[in-house]
Amino acid sequence: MYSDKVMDHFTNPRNVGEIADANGVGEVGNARCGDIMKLWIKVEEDVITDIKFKTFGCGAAIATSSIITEMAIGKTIAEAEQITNQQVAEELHGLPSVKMHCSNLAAEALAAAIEDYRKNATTNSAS
Amino acid sequence: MYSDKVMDHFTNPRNVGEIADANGVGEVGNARCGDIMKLWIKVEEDVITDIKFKTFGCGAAIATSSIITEMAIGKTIAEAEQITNQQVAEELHGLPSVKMHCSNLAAEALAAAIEDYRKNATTNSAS
Amino acid sequence: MSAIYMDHAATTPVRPEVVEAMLPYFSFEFGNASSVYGWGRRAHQALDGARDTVSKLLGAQANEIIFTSGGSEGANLAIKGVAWAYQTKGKHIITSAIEHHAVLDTVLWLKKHGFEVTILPVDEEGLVSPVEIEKALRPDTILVSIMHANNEVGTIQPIKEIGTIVRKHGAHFHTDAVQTAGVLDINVEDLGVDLLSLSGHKLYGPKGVGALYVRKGVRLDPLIHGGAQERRRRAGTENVAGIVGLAKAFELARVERLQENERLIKLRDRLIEGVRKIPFTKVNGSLVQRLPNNVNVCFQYIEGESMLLNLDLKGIAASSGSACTSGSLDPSHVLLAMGLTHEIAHGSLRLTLGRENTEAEIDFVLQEIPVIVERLREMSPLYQG
Amino acid sequence: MSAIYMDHAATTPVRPEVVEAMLPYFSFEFGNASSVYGWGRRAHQALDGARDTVSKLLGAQANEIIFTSGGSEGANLAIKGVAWAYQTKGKHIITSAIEHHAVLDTVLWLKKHGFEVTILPVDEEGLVSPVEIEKALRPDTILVSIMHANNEVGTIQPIKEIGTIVRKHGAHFHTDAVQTAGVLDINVEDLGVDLLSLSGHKLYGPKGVGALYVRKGVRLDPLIHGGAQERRRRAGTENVAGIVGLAKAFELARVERLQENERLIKLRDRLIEGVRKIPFTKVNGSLVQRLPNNVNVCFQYIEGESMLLNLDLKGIAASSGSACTSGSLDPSHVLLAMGLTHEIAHGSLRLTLGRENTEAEIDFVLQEIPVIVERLREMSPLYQG
Ligand SMILES: Cc1ncc(COP(=O)(O)O)c(C=O)c1O
Ligand SMILES: Cc1ncc(COP(=O)(O)O)c(C=O)c1O
Repeated sequence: MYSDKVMDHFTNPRNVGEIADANGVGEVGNARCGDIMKLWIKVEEDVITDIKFKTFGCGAAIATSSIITEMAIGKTIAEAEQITNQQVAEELHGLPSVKMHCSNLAAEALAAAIEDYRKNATTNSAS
Repeated sequence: MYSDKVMDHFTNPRNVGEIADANGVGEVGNARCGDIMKLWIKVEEDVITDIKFKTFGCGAAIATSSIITEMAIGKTIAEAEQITNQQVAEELHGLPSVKMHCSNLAAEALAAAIEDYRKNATTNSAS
Repeated sequence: MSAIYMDHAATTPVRPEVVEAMLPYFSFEFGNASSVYGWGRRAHQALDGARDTVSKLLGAQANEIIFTSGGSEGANLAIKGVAWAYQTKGKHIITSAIEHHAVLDTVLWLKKHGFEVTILPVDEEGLVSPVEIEKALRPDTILVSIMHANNEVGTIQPIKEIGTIVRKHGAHFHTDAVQTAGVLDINVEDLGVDLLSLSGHKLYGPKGVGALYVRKGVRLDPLIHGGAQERRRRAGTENVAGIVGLAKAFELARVERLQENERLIKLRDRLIEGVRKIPFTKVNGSLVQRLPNNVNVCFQYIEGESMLLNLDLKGIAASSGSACTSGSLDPSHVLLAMGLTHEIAHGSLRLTLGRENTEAEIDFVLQEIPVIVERLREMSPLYQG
Repeated sequence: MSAIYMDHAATTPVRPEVVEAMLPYFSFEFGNASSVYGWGRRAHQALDGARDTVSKLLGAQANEIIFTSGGSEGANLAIKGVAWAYQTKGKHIITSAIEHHAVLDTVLWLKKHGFEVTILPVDEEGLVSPVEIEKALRPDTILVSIMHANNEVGTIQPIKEIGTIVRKHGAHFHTDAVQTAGVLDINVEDLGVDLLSLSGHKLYGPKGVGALYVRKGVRLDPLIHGGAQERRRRAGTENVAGIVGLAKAFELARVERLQENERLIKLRDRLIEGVRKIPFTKVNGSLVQRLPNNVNVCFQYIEGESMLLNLDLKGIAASSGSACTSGSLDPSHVLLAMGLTHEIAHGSLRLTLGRENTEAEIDFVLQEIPVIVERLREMSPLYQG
């Protein structure tokens, strides 16, 4: 059902955890539909220098969370923002079609974290 | 499907043929429904001394025709008239239920032959 | 001579290679194809493989194949499925008088549920006329169902011509290919059909499994509701072993088709020539548009079942359209539709050949039949010697 | 430890004795049971034998058994069959919220076709209340369908009590006994049911075959129209090998039932006790009215499919009511009907034991599960360790 790459990221998820001093946090999904992803990012001079996740969800949800941390790290937030759910799926060598909609939320979680970072940045500079 | 007794009468039907000087002939059934029985009887002093049949029909039709010739021969016409389709079926150790209605006409053929005999007798005595 | 089986239109033995292919899926790879773990995934792979095979053999896509429990379910699903799904578009259905009961009884049931049904006649060879189809088509016709070849008399219908016409009128077209799958070349594009049903046990596969081709885009109301199997169009845990067997049998049949048909046609024609010599005998069906394995004749003045019983006593297995073998009161609706009288139709005999039949068997049968016919005719009040 | 199969509610391996019993009917005794000659008569005898066996095991008469292609077809035939046959008497149908989709989707389809449907709730153990049934019954109720035991949580319903009530009100009563046939004592007189469906592959028989009991006198519109098989209530060439296999498997299961249940209950309870020790864990279903082989638990804060994949990596085959394994967006409709929140329902795990499972396997599973649960919880944003 899942590609080897999905299973690799599912069994050895990269960057699980939280970042205590994260300057951006994004959370998408809800328990009702069975997938919740939370992403923490540390941004320094516009570059994502650290990223961690926690996910409640199926194999696809965990694997997409894991791989997006690898895709995003080292990128500028402008670059990272460009990542789409489709690219995440491609990077994993595809996902079962039933998983494309509800379990492939990683790009949205990242976008939410970046948005949070921007909001924080504005608030901080305003204070 | 058929009892051994049915198969015996089907494979070795008794009294097949016609009686040239029959004094009673009965025919029942029709080609449309696939079963036609014709019975010839020779009655002497109220007793059936000879009986023959020809049948167009399935295994049950042929077996019932055959066995009724054995059941009727030597009987008085009053006795022979009492033979029912049910008795014919019992004498054959039973018939498949689908065969009870359309292929079990032998008693009716015999009754028709006896009726014909009576009619002939009346006509003859009247003339 | 040991027993001779000449009723391959009724059913066929499962080929040993097919049993072999099925065996692992009973006790070892027994998983439910919907499960996520290894057993389940391997069962799913087996289904995928079988679906791929069957779809390729039909010139279709894998996701256009629905596995069923046989030809009857396939026809019911195709016809009721399209009828219920398209009832708001129209309620008119066209079929022919010589269809298998799985089609005829299904459209008659729909008639009770408010659909309108046109049952087209056939000519004396059992052929449906494309012109008649065209005449019967209406704006509210949603489905035409015409069988590929008839199971009793072996007449092959002009499906391609009919397909072109049906498509032009925007109706859907189902063909019952139970008797032709594995025998004739079937390509759903070429035939122009939207739905096509077939059955495993008619092509040396197992009983209780079949396939229905449904063209992409054709909506279909399920016949069996429940789980999400077969893309929600046929619920129920998939019969993995049976489906694998069906695919294997279909594949083998298609590979050997041409060579086997050539052999069968020779045997068939030898048999037809032989029985024809018996007086008062009529060969039924087209002699040209005919299945390679079908012989169907009527011997006047005798009834079919008594013929079959006598053949059985000689070790020959055959069939008849006799009322007595069908459970109905009328003889074969196919022969009647072809214009035969009841009386003659009752005396039909069908011999359908298969992989194991030999010329020696044909000759044995040709030696026995005249004796039996003569014997039964002598017993018949209709026969004037 | 080699692979451990703990998903017997999904499907079971065919027992070797059953395969053995089926084998002759593929290539040797391959006849069509409708045929009059030897091959046909022997196939018919095999069907008669199987019908006899199945009917006796249910306390029924042979002519009250219809062979089907499985549990889903059986439920569809029972429900649609009664609905169409009795629609002039009434159009109201009662069922419960925890039925298998083969029942639920069928009644919902009938609803689209003008029937009225009452879907009764269940309590937190998954039990249907006979009192609720009585309240829901109306003069125009033609059918009540309540499953014998639930396939997810293993709760056994008070069928006998319900049967008495339904009978009193003159409606017909169907029970889906797919999970109980061969496991519990089933006597249709005692249970007071008019229709009962079961499936071969759940009791160590083949997939693609099942049986439906229909009490004498109950009218039934066919689901599959066509030939005169199964006394005109289910058309299609009979799956002789499958039917023989079903009968054999059912018979073996019934003979070994008591002893095997005792063994399973011990294993089941050991497993339940073990998983219960994991914090934030809820055991689902009744602990008293429960199938001998069913364990169903929810581990809070984790999702079912990721649990299954991890178990699979350890060679353990299990199932979950997770949305991700059902193809729907919601988790198990059964757990939701029992009052669980979506969040908790997503984390369900079902382990269903069978003939080959051992205590050592239970212990291995009990060793692996806590590790997996802990690992997934640590990854979960919902868990505050
Ligand atoms: C309770 C219940 N009913 C019906 C079914 C359907 O049976 P089948 O898959 O044999 O069609 C199942 C299993 O899938 C079941 O567990
Ligand atoms: C032309 C045709 N259609 C449909 C069927 C029904 O197939 P099955 O018996 O596999 O349901 C048959 C055979 O019985 C057939 O010959």
